[in-house]
Amino acid sequence: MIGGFTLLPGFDNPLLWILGVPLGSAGFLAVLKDWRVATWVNVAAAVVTFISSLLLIHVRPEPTRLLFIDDFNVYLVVLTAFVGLTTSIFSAAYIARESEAQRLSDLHLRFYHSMYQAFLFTMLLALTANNTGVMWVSVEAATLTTVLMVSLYRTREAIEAAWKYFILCSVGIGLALFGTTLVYLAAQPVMGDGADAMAWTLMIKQAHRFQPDLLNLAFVFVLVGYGTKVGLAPLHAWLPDAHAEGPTPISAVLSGLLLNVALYALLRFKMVIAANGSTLTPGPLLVVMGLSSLFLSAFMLYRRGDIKRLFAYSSIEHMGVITFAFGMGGAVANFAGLLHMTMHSLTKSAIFFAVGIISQNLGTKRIAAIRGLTSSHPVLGWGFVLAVLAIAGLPPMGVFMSEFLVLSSTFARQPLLAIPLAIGLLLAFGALVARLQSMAFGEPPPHSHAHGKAGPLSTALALTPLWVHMLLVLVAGLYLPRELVAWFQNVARILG
Amino acid sequence: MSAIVWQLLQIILVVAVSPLITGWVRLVKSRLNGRIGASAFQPYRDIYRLLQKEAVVAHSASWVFRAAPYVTFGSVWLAACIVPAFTTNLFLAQAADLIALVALLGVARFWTALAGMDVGTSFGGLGASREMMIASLAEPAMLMVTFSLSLISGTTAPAQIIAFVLSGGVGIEVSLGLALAALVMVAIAENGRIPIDNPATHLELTMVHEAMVLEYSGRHLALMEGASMVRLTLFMALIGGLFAPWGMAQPGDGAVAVLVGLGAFLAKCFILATALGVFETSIAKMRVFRYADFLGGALLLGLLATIFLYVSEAV
Amino acid sequence: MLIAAALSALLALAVLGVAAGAEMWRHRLVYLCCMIASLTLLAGGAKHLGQTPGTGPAIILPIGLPWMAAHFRLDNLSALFMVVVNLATAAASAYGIGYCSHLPEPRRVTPFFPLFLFGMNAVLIADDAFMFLVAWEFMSLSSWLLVLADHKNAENRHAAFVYLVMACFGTFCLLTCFGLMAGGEGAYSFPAMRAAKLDGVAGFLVVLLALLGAGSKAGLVPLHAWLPLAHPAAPSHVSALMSGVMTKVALYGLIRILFDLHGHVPWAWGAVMMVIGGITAVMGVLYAILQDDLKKLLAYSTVENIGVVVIGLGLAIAFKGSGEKTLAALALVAGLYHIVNHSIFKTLWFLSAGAVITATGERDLGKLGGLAKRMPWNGVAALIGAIAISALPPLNGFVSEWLIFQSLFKGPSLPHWAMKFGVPVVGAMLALAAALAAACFVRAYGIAFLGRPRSKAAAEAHQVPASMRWTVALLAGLCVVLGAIPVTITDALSHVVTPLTGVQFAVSADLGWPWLSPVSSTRGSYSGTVLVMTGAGLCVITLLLVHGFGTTRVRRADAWDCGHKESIPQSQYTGQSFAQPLRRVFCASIFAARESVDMPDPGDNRPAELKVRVIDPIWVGLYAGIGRVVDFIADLVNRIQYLTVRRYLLMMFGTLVLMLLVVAVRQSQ
Amino acid sequence: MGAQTSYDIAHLIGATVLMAGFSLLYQRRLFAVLNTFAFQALALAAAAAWQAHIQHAPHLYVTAGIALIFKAIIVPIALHWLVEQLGIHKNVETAMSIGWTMMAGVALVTLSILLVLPVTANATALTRESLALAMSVVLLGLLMMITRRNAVTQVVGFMALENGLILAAVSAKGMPLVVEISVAFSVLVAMTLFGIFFFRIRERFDTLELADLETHRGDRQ
Repeated sequence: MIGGFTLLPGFDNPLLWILGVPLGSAGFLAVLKDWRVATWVNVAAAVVTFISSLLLIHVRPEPTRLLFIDDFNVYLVVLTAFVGLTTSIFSAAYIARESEAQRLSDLHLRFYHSMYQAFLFTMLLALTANNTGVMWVSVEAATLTTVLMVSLYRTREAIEAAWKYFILCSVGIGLALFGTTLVYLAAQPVMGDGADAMAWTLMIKQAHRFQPDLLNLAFVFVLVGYGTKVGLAPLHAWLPDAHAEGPTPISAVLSGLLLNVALYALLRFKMVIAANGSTLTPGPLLVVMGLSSLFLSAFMLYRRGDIKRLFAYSSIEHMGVITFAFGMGGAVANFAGLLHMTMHSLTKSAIFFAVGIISQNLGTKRIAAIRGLTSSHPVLGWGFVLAVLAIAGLPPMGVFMSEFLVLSSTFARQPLLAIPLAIGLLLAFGALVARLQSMAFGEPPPHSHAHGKAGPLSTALALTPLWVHMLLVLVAGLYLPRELVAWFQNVARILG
Repeated sequence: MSAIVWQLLQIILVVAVSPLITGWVRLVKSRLNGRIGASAFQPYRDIYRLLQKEAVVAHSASWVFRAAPYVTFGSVWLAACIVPAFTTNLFLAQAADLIALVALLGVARFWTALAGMDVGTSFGGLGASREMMIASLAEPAMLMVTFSLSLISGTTAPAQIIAFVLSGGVGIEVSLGLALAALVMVAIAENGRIPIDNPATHLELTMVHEAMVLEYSGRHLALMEGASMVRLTLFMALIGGLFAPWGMAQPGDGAVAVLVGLGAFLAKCFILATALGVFETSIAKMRVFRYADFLGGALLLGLLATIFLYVSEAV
Repeated sequence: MLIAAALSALLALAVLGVAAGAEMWRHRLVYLCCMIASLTLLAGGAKHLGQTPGTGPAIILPIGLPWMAAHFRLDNLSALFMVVVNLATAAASAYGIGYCSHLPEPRRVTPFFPLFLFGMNAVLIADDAFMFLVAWEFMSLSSWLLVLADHKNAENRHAAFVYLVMACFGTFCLLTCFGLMAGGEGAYSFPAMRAAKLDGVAGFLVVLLALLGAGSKAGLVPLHAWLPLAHPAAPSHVSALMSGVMTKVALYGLIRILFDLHGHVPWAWGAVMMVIGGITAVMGVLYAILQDDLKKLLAYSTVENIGVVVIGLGLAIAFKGSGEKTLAALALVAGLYHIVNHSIFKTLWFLSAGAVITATGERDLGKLGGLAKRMPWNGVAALIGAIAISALPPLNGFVSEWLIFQSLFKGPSLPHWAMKFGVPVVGAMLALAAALAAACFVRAYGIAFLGRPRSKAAAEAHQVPASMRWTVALLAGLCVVLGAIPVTITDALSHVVTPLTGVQFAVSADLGWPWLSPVSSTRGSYSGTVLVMTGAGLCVITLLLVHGFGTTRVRRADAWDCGHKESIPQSQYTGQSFAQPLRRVFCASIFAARESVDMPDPGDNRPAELKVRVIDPIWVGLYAGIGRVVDFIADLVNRIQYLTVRRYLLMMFGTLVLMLLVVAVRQSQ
Repeated sequence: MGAQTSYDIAHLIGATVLMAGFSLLYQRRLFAVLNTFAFQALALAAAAAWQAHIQHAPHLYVTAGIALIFKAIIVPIALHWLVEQLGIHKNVETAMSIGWTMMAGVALVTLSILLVLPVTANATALTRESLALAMSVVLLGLLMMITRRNAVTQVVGFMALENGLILAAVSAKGMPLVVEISVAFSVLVAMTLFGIFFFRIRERFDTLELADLETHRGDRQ
């Protein structure tokens, strides 16, 4: 009954490695005692995952019953593996410094590394799953793992953040499950019982025969459900605290990857709806959510005193912009949305790398206490400046290209929608620049190296990922590889 | 060829007659004040005497202070050569128009003001700042007059305007009257006559032009005095030429016409100078900060002059 | 090719600048190379400027938007601006060779300086919207970093912040403007935009957005607020470029859009621009007169000059929109001429200001004085600059204003009543601005360079390094040349305006060299050349006569000053006291300028005080207002950060129910 | 027995779950809430079992079992234990008066019926009915979470929400096993996590009042 599907990929299939390595290493790290070794095992596993993900660029494995790769998720898989790798490198340096500061017990560290790989696994599974149910499970699992890591420091704030995160996301994910069920119900009369009615690859082909009204209903639940994980206002509440209180590498992957994964899930459902044709258009809902997120975060940025919360809100802002872009639809806007997803995750994780080092060196997360970075730590400082300028959407960095496309194409079609978008972006820009200047310039605070006990090696190690990301973003701002463009354009077409 | 000859004649003429005109104004005023007064030729003697005296220059003065008199006199002189006095057939008629004329007077003022500030005394600065304030209103007013004239006659070149007026292309127009009034007010301000300024005073708080040239002596002073005399002549030529161009010789006219023109010019100067003397004796000087109202009035008159054109066109 | 090479060289120089480190000679080397690169670009531009109008050489690089590579093209307009820009940048670079060692932190300037030059040049040759905006923002970004060069000063940081936000605002306006011309499918190349037909509303919006976008960069009132903050904050050779050249690049953008890409702007927009320009000119110069900070004064004077140029451009649009092509060309030539001039004398003045700061360490007029004696070179150069910027003959400033007036006087010939009545008013504004500019620079020069030194620093001022003297001398020379041979310049400019107005046109049509006779010989003409020669002749004659008839004896003595014997330099007029009459006359209403005297009681021996209070209506009304609104909303929104989980769930629930209702309603339809 | 009867019974059970949801809103005492929840879980188990019977889908019996054992027995007992352990006072703090809550509940039920009935015109009546019921239960659970201040009651609300999800899942004909697994999985993890949480919270806050829990609320200036 399942058209030539096998359940699991064979050994020659990179997918097996991409998913197997993190899962296996998660188990291995759970039992590994010495955290110093663990950090490097962590890195090694990430390296293997990344390399095998690179194979996907040329080898496009056949879809199986559970897993598949197409133009849409291939680049997200590679991106996830890459950021996972760089973050693991950063985390090696970060953890070394943390344990010097005696903030984490060995048990916690073991737990941390195991969870890190588990988290990567769940995200990669969510991206490659060919089954709405499996995808849902893995997103849920991703939530659980991150909840545990957010509460790692056991501080009052951390517990509270984790609690907030857990409650809100569980409810959200519950609603997402309801949406998933509804989609199944819509599909089941057409595709018959069983897993076929949940397989993306098959649903897309038959979507035009689905129950449109059910799909409408389903999309609302999916939007609220996965939208919570994307962090769209007003469902965003968990995001800033979860980013702020967990270890910085986790903040980096949360912002850089998890949000993308949730958004990916949302877009998959949108594809089905777009393929159906006779539903109500989901565009307006997305646009409204996008704008609300943009404005809420733009104003929030002006009042943040905690550097990690600041950039958490900027993540909300960018998710808003991306959602807006997909809501507008059309070749140009969708392309921009996809590009923005990529650029944002690279840039934002880079920013969190910088933030991690900064808060370790200065021993504070208060923006007010951070001054004159370019004077006290030139390499870090300028890297930070570059990253923040990139996220603020200044050329020649990549974010500018996507914002250019969104804004100009929207204005040509719906001027009245482009104006609030521009205003929101301008507001956020102002807030970011103000904070950036106060942190990066001016008279550095006295003995700002007091906490920077770490050796030059670990500092260099911590800085490399930051600069690598910035280099990529810089290049991407001016030149995009042809394959990537082809994928984007293809997906943009499907997204309608 | 003749253009160059007449041009040279005018170059000499303006310098030659201006002391006489100033002298005449003073004579009229003193007579009206019931004094006998010095002869109308007194200014010539004054200037000669000043030329003989050594020039005293303050320690704090820079080269600007010494260059200023020559530049000032030179630019006013140049301006005076542009305004057709007795014939429109002048070589320089094409080199500059009324706009350039205004600007040339501006150059003279600019240098005088700088010279006033160069010595570093409070009076110099006082004079300079007041002079610039006055100018900042007088110049626009003058340009508005130019504007309205150019709208009437279709040109900004004085020679062409005069030709146009003489050709009878223009009747009595409201805007012409307004323009004339504005021009007269500007002329009073530019020459520092009562009620704006009193050329005879040395009472510190009321003086403007005098305050700037306070530190000058000897030949420098002579040049400064000369410059203001030439400026007075210039404005008389301008008013007389633009608004009462009768007798003015045209290109192609012979020497006779030019002689007539010369006579007409001197006559106009005589009348205007007398009128000026009478006017100055009959009114009192203004407070400094009422200049703005006076000159603002001139500016508005100029503006009205242009706008009235369309009104008269429209009806 | 040469140009491409020079540009890439500039990028390389930036890297070199980073590597320059502490050794000063490396910094000097970078500036030297910058100068060479600028000269190369200058040559490249000049070479193309002479050529016949048409589509110039183009390069296409495989970067930028993926489905549409990056297009670059050098046509006449770009060539002209390339000359303008690189003339100034060459001077500034040369100046930098000597100046960089006097900067507090040269390492924060040298790397970004070449980037800034690169950005400006890239804007000029960009031939598609994306590259244009990338270069545009790049220019803003690099100059922002340069403004932050002296970042320890909080004022500078504030200036930089305002600057970057305004720059972003401008970019968004241009971005949407281009988006409108490109259409929903994103045809972002300039040729495609030229071809595109805009309907009424779109056409309207394009012009509006172009004005907002380019205007905010150029400093049109009321979008000028960043300019007097940012320009003085940067190191002087950078301020010179920002004020003298970057604003011109902004105007280039305006011309490119309004005359080339959009093509057929209705005449009414011209009228609007003229009014904006007039207001900008007058407001700008009034601001300038009130300033005590030399560099702020110069920045505001830039605002004024931009206003003058915009009057010219607006006039050109009005003429073009009503079919008067020749007059449009004339007005455009006038505007471009003023652009060229201003870029020269404003650069000159900022560089002189830099020299003053280097020599005395002071920017405040109240602490300067008597520098003309101690710094003769800069004294002379600055004087020439002052005469030029005050639009006095025979220098270049006057020529362009004369041309603008000439075309302005033609305005009423248009059939629209708005023009008939509006043009005289704008003319009055322009005249007022010109006269006030003269007052402003008499004040600036007289107080800074003449009189007695008002502070110890001024009294001990010393000569500045040679490279800083030569550059200003050179620029001063240019002011004279451009004033003396106007016709040569206008002929070059007419090549530029031909493709923009679609008419072959020469300002010296019927009298030929050296007579400027815009419309016809009987229409009023001007010849800087003849005037210079005659004027010089008369001055010499005067000199000879005086020395012939009289003595040449000179005696040095103390100042007479009506017999007051005093030696305290504070008794001189200061900037504020000089401005007082103008302040009372013009600023009482606009700036609510008020004076209050604090007179001590008899027996009380503290000094009496005269306080002057001036309120900037635009800052207080517009910018501070926006700030207040944002703060207010931010406070409201910020409460959401501090709710309980239950309330967050409530928000979630509300969203869900709301969406379900929406679906229910939409389904029922 | 005929299809009609099987529908009716299915709906009857579904309706029971819904009623249980309502009475959850109605309860004023903590233990009563727990008992009512246990009853709802029981009803859910019955529904699952019945669906397994009429769909001839044996795997649904597993779901029924999970529902019965975990939700109807273990969870309530565990919560009882917790309440005793942590000495939470026994009556429910409401954020919104019971009466209003009930009215809101009714409104939600109306809304969900309004939404579902036009939808599945050609879907089986069975699915349609239980979908309406399930959605109502979900919304009621959410409503309970937002109208109750106490942590335990919030947990119960969350569970009720999940009951609704399962009800929807089981009544979706032939929905693969994956769903049940995920549900069981999530319930399990939820329980353990809640356990850990209460443990920590007890450690740090010695209370279960959310108001105390959120004293910090992130980024106080």
